[in-house]
Amino acid sequence: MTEVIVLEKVKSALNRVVENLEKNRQYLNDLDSPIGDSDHGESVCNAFHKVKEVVSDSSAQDIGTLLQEIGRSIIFSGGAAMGPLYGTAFMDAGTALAGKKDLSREDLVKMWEAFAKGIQRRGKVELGDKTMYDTIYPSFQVLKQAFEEGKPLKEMLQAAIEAAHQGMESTKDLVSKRGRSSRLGERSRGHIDPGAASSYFIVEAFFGSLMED
Amino acid sequence: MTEVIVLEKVKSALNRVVENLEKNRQYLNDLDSPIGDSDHGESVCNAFHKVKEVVSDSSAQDIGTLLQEIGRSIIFSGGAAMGPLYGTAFMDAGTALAGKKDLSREDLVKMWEAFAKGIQRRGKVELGDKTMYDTIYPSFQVLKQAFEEGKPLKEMLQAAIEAAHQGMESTKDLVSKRGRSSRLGERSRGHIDPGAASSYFIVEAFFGSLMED
Amino acid sequence: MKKFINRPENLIEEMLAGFVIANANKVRRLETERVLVRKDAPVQGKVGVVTGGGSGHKPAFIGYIGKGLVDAVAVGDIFAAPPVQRAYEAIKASHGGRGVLLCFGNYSGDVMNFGMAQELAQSEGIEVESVIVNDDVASSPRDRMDNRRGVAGEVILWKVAGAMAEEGADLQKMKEVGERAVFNTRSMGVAHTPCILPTSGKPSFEIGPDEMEIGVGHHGEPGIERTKMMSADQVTELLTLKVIEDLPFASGDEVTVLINGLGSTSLLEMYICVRKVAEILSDHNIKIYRTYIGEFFTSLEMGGFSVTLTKMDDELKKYIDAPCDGVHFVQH
Amino acid sequence: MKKFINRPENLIEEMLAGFVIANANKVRRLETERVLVRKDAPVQGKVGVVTGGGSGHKPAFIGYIGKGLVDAVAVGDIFAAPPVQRAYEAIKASHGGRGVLLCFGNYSGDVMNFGMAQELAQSEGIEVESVIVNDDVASSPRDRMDNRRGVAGEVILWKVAGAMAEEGADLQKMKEVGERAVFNTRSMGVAHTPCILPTSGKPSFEIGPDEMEIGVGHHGEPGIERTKMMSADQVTELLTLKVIEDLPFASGDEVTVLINGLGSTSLLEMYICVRKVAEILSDHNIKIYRTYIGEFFTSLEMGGFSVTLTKMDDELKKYIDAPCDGVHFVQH
Ligand SMILES: Nc1ncnc2c1ncn2[C@@H]1O[C@H](COP(=O)(O)OP(=O)(O)O)[C@@H](O)[C@H]1O
Ligand SMILES: Nc1ncnc2c1ncn2[C@@H]1O[C@H](COP(=O)(O)OP(=O)(O)O)[C@@H](O)[C@H]1O
Ligand SMILES: [Mg+2]
Ligand SMILES: [Mg+2]
Ligand SMILES: [Mg+2]
Ligand SMILES: [Mg+2]
Repeated sequence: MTEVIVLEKVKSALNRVVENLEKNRQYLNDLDSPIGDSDHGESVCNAFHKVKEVVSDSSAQDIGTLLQEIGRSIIFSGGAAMGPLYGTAFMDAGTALAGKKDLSREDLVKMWEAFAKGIQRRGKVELGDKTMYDTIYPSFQVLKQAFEEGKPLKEMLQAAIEAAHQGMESTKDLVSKRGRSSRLGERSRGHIDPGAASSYFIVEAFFGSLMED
Repeated sequence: MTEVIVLEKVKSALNRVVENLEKNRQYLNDLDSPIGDSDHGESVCNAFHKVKEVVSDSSAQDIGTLLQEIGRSIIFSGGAAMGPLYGTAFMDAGTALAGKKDLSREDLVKMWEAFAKGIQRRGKVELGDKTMYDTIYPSFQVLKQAFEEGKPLKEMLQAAIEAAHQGMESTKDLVSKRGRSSRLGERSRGHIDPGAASSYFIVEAFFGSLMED
Repeated sequence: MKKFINRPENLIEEMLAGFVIANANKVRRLETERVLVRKDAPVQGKVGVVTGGGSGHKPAFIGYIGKGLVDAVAVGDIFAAPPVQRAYEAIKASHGGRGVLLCFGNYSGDVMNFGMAQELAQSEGIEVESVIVNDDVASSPRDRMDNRRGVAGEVILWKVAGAMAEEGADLQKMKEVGERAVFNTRSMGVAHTPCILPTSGKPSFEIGPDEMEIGVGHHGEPGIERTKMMSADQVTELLTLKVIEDLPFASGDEVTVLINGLGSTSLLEMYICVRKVAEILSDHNIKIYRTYIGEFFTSLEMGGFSVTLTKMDDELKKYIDAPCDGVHFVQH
Repeated sequence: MKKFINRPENLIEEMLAGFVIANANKVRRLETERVLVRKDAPVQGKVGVVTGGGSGHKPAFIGYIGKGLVDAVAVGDIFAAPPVQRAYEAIKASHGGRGVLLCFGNYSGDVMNFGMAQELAQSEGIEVESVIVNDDVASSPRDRMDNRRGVAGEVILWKVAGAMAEEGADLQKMKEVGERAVFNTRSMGVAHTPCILPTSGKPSFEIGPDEMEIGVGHHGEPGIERTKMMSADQVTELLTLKVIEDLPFASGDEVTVLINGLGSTSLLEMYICVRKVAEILSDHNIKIYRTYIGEFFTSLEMGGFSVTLTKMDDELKKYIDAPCDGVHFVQH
């Protein structure tokens, strides 16, 4: 496997994200039922459905521009809480990669840092608040660490996926501090956060796809 | 058993009517569900609850006046379809017995004829229309026949109760021509008419009570 | 039974107490009888408009009390016509010297009780006329129209009669136009979920988890047919076509459309359905003059809705358009 | 799932099509976005009032479009805040030269989407302010009021802001009085039956046959406590006391009472409950200024209701009393 990621690869990874979310639509709705309003699967799927169109219609020549277009699409026509959050994350990730036609291992870390910080800045969220950030931020940390340890791309991605999974699982025992579930106090404990789950499905499909030869 | 019915006897028979209806309140509601609006038990019980008060408060010195008071009570404060029907029946029965302090076997026939005709005139109803009239009219016919055959009071009453029961049962196979169920056409078949049933409970308790020594 | 009530036997009295408190600016209760009237009733020099029937249909009947609508309502028990005395007191309380128009649905209980009350009032010299609503096309064939139930079409009659009375029309004219409004009005409903009778805790009818009753009455009376659930468009087409062919409504007609929720069907669903009604009417070259959509005449929390069409003429347009200020029906 | 719909993915579009047809005299739809506006929007020389949120709350939000109320609504999917573009177009479409007031509920989705739309519009020179409704006392303790959900109290804000705009008030004044109206408004709800999400066919929450959720949100979010069903008086007392002690409302206060049905709770039940509200208020020497009762902000066909109190002052009285002519909210 090459250590460089090209535009086409990013495109097919994004399409895999859409498919993975679609596959988990009802599961995400169900997670959003006990501590939210049961729409998370619908909302992410509707927004990412449009992502698929952007990917196929985009005339972007570089990865940064493509991710910005995706971010704009999600921000402007996504809606729900997840729209501004994922939209900002993609937008900021694109900005961090301005002009890049392919991504080095380092670029990948930069991208994911911007993605995580995008969620943080839009959601004014911290680690442990029981949100999607609890999936995204650990996956960034691990990705960065693996990079600094000189691990090959595949191992970096694999480690990030695992961290995302753990991050998602970690939300189960947390009390929510942000978003709709933050009103439930102790009653929010014992349930995986739907946004943490959709974030995991994004990481799983995106990084998983990038890992393939 | 004496062949003459005194005012006090009528009063206790009326109280028994109220009790019998009360006992069958839910059954009457249930009969009114498939072909009506589920309120028949409530409506008759509410109206006859007031009958009990009239009986205990009445200063009437004769049976005719007592029945007229009861008829007025049901007409004026009974409501539903059954109110005007039973109210008119009692009113007309009372009128037929004007001034009577006790009832002979013949008076009983007169009373019941007026009762049946009261329902007919108020409801513009005929035999076979699948209404309370299908209980009341046969019970009158049989009562009259038993009287003409010289049967003793007890046998007259027993025969009338049986005829009322058969009359009620007969409504099961009929298609309704009057009242709420008349819109159902063939779909009204197969169900006992709730009014025919409440009429049976009236006859059963009233005549049954008069039969006791 | 999941209902917010206290003791079932106090249901109506407690509801009325709340109603009078909440709407003290528009209604009051007669001291002697369970009759609610416009606060300023009897309005002198105006024909009184009286209605009533069993309870459980809110906003009908008492929600229509107000200027340009109904003057007095005789309130029955759940699904039970009000008794004679009550109907009679409603007539008396709304008589402002120019007589009273009774507007009620075609149910033997209402016909008998209001009929006897009317006779009683007439015998005391009050001029009283009745207009009986029989708009439910599912409740008898066309040649037995006089046997049909009155359903949501009653709202149209109250609107027209109320506007006429406010304008100063006389009783005979109101009866004439009111009867035309009724004749021009046809309805049909559907339900998939019964209401629960608060007195007994039992459902008003039995129905399967994927079934609905076409042509249901608004006390849960069976209609024409028990079928499987259909899509919004299919149900709407079925109801609307039956209604159209009944009058029949014809090319070039103008109609008022009333989509009535029976209790727990969401406005969202009803708007999906009204879209289809409009499509069908347009296909028939029938023009929509005005649309009412919401809960106008319910059956407690029954799930379902009905479609009502009224053929308009210049006179009916005028009275449908007139402002009114009812408790639960306000129009500028 | 017993619902009158066609394909779930067409739900909102079909509903809007029906809405625009049925209410063509009052509303129109923007061509480019899923935004509904007052027919004559933008009204020149008047501050625009904009709201919006997820669908499924009818008559909210679009039923409040009209004179003396809301100018434009950004329509989201079922229970999903509308996206930025839509909120932005709503702002633009209602801007009549004197700026725009955004009035919406305190949900992170709405706050972020409307917030970004506001910034965008401001960057183009449109003056925009926001008033965020957080009236649900069950949704956070008093010291975390900024985290509370907005529920039926939104209706009070629309009424006040709409009346002020109609009267010609300026944006800053509207923000100030609007925020006071919100601060003075406290609500709490209860539900015993979830709605069914039309997209998935699943209930919005699980609940036992004799249970209810105290303090429920109007998307079915859990509240404070899961309890056994109680009598109308018990539930009403529980809700009303929590609401009273929150502001706290005090002896001598005058309040507007809003009893809001969440979808399938009958008006009959709500009137039984409002009777108890009045009793409790009277015990506290709190005077009822006006009462609204009905379905103002539903959760599809959820079973339950909420109690809202707004402490009145002379200014709020004036705007609550002002006439309005919304699609589903009309006042003389
Ligand atoms: N302020 C926030 N910061 C980060 N994530 C948030 C924030 N608010 C909500 N979320 C995430 O959004 C998810 C819910 O998304 P969604 O269902 O689309 O929104 P809504 O709650 O408006 O229905 C939550 O599970 C949580 O992960
Ligand atoms: N015109 C009529 N003549 C005789 N009996 C009638 C008539 N209409 C109705 N009934 C009787 O009344 C009964 C229903 O009574 P009730 O439930 O009180 O009235 P409603 O149908 O108004 O709810 C029917 O079962 C039938 O026996
Ligand atoms: Mg959600
Ligand atoms: Mg009945
Ligand atoms: Mg009845
Ligand atoms: Mg949502």
